[in-house]
Amino acid sequence: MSKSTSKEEFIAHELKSNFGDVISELKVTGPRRVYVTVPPESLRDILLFLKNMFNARHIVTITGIDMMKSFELIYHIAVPGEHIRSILVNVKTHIPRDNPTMPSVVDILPGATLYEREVHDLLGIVFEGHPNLERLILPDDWPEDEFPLRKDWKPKEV
Amino acid sequence: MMNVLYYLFRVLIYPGFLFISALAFVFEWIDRKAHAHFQNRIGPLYAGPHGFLQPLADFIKLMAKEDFTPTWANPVFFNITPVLAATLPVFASFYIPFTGMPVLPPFEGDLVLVLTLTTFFTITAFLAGWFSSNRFSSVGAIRVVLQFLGYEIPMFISLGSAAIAAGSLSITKIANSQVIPFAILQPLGFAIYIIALQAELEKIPFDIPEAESEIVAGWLTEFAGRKLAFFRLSEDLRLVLGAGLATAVFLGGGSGAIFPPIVWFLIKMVIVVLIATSLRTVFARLKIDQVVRGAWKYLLPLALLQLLITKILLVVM
Amino acid sequence: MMSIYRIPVGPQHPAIKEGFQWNFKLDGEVIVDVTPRLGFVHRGIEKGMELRSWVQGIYLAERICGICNTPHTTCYCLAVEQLYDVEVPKRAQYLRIIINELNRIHSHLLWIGVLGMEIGFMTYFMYVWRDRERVMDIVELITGNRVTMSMNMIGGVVYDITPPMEGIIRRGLDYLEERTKYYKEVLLNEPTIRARTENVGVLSKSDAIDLCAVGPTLRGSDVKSDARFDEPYSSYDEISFNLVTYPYCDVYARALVRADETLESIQIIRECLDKMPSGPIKVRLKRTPPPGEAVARVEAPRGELLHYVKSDGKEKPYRVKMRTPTLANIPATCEMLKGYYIADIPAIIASIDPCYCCTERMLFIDINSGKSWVWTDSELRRYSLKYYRERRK
Amino acid sequence: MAMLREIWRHFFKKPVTVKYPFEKLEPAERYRGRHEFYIDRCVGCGLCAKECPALAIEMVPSDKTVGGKKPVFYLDRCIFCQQCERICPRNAIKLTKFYELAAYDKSELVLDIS
Repeated sequence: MSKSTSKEEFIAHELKSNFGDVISELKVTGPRRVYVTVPPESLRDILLFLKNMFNARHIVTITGIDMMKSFELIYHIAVPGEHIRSILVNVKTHIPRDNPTMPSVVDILPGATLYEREVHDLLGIVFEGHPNLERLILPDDWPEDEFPLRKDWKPKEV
Repeated sequence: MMNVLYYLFRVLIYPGFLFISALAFVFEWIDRKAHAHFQNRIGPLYAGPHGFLQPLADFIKLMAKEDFTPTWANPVFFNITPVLAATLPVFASFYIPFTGMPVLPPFEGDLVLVLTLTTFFTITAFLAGWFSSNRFSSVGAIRVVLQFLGYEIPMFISLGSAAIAAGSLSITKIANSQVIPFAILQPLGFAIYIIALQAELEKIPFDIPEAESEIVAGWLTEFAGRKLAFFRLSEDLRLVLGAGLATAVFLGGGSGAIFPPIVWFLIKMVIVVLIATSLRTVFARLKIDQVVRGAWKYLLPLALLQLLITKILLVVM
Repeated sequence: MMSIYRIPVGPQHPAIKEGFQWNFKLDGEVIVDVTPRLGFVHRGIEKGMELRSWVQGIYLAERICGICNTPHTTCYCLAVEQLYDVEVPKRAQYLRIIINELNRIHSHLLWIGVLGMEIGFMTYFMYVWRDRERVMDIVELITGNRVTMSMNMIGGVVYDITPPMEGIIRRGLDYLEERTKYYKEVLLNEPTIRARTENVGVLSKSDAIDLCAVGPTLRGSDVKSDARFDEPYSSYDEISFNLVTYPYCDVYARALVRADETLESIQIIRECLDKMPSGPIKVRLKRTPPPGEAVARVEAPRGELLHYVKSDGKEKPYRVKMRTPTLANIPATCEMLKGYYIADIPAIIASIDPCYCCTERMLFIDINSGKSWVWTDSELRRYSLKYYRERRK
Repeated sequence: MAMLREIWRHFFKKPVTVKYPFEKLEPAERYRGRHEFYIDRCVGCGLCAKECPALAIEMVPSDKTVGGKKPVFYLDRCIFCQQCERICPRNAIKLTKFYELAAYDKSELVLDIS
């Protein structure tokens, strides 16, 4: 399986050379897996870079995690390797907990519209520039300030 | 006095109302049982021997159910249409020679009367749907009329060409005049009539008035209890009427070797019902625009062609 | 987002349609934009995962979608095994392939049958679902339950295939192959089916890629992508099978993709049975995985399924993210609706989710006048009827 | 018309419908139905109750087991996943092939074998 690991190495190398100063953490954890951590501002550039350089157009999903002191967002991008969606590049960012806002990536990857709405719905992160950031999942009468996936949210007795 | 009693007996009991209704239930049973066996299923089983009394059981159950009129529905039409729907096919069936002689004395042109009664039924269905103040039924009502525009004319022409071949407009005369059944002489006419019959009875692939509104039953939506029972019964009665008409006009009525005419007539009607059931089993449902366009683009020219062939054959002979 | 059951026809596949609400933005007659409103049956599965232990999480993951329950458990177990950084024994990997493919056959046959029911072809539905019983019997034979297989465990597989079972499975597969070929024949030759499914709900190849569609929807638009190829998990790369795609980009293409994939799955299972290595089917693991995070991707019958798992060394997972294939297909569905007239919505919606419930509400906003009104589906249908009749005069 | 030959072929064949409850299909060997509980083997360790994903097992005091407790199975909550059977150190729980669990009252669905 040496050929495929070299592809991940190649991607990691490219990322390092172009965004070296900005990347705070970059590791290849196995065949077809690349983890890279970047500050929120340069996330869009990374995605644009992956799209133009590697023709990575498939965003699998966006995972939002409440890390108690901050929110972590992971953008799972499928980059073409042996097949058009082989290698999974997970781009991670951390945003402060008090006013969680993120630039939207819908214009780069149209597939991400629903994922951003879902994270907004369940974690309360505002995506600026999203065409219609309405509720996706929670019912209309769900209180505005409550976000179920936050760690401090406890299900109330009905 | 005896004559009146005899007539009453003929109209109400033997080849009349009771006989036709019983026939309707039997045909519904045959239709459901055959449809089930085609699909490798059993079909009605527990009500009576092999589920024979299932249609009757359904009818009685519906009759016992609560019967209501929606507030916004037009009470006049809402209550009349079920009765009309049940009586029209029965009245039309009085001119079909089940036992060699129809219930009411045949006259020249009873074929036209029977066809107008079937058209009246379509109008009744439209009124029933339109005046039951439900969005689904109003959509279903429109669909009934739309589909009616499609299949009616080819049906009349195919029957007309048979009438011309027999040289008379009386169903009984047409039935008796056939040495070789018209289905063999005019296969095209018979095929068109069967397709049109399938559309008239709103069976798949033409059950768009009910199915298109998906879950709800189209123009039948608001009806429940006794009214729905009557509409169900009218559906079976129309099957009897359609099969009877097909047998009389295309399959040579009651003429046959050993058995009396009534037995031959029933056998041929069962064959027509089985044909209708197998059509219902084999096809998927078409869209309303496909049906109407298909009827005007294919059925009508073929019907006219059949008319032409019959005319040429007559002139030649 | 909870996975949705199968919609009989169309790109996304919930069997029992969720309560969907489609919001249309119009420019006069033409649909400019569609935004869906989901979640009427959201059960908070991801939050539930955080309240359960790792092993109990398997049984919750299994109940996300009744029909494709096995891919969920496989994906969840693969992710957690990556946390343990342990390799499942070879025999367990082959058993996982067999169970996943059996589930794919079951899911595809179910969908093809429901496709028939949607377009009014009840006989096709009856026959396909009668033969689908054979798959369920095989699954019951192996795992003890006809649908909810609960075959996967963290570190391997629970049930093993004994030699006498192999004979029964092979006979079942032969029968299924013969029947699926026949049903594909009917799909190809039955004019009324083609009349209702050809060039309906068209999704072009570029849209399918841009909008990240997945599964048969994507492969129906001639895009070669399948998680079993993209990411050969549990030794799929040792099995030779080909990737099915069709170029027509409409509902008919998706039906053909599913029919062919069923035949492929049957081949895969046969090959697995031939090459089945011996050895243990499970590896003993500690109760809680070491802290870390892992991502696993699996090809569910409806498309690519992703599970992200994060553990902080405690008894319960810190975060579990599941992205179901149907959610990925919703933007593609909206794309199919754009550019058509209001009058075409019933046709497309009928082809997308024909068993949609009558509580379907459609919110129209005319962007010119800003006027907005809410129609139920039947008013919309009456409008489309009137619209077409005027156009015909 | 593609299925015409098929439906006429089936017209005279025996239908596949199984007339339950008069005819019954035999479930597979490994079918996971109602529990069978052997009180003599049980030691009242409560592992099954802790492990059950559906919280369908409750430990109730009992004098017959060493640990002084025994499990009670709530069949209406149970998902028949066989996890309790696998986790039990003494093989005291066994899922049988019995699947006819329809009942008029919820209490009938509480499996309390002493």
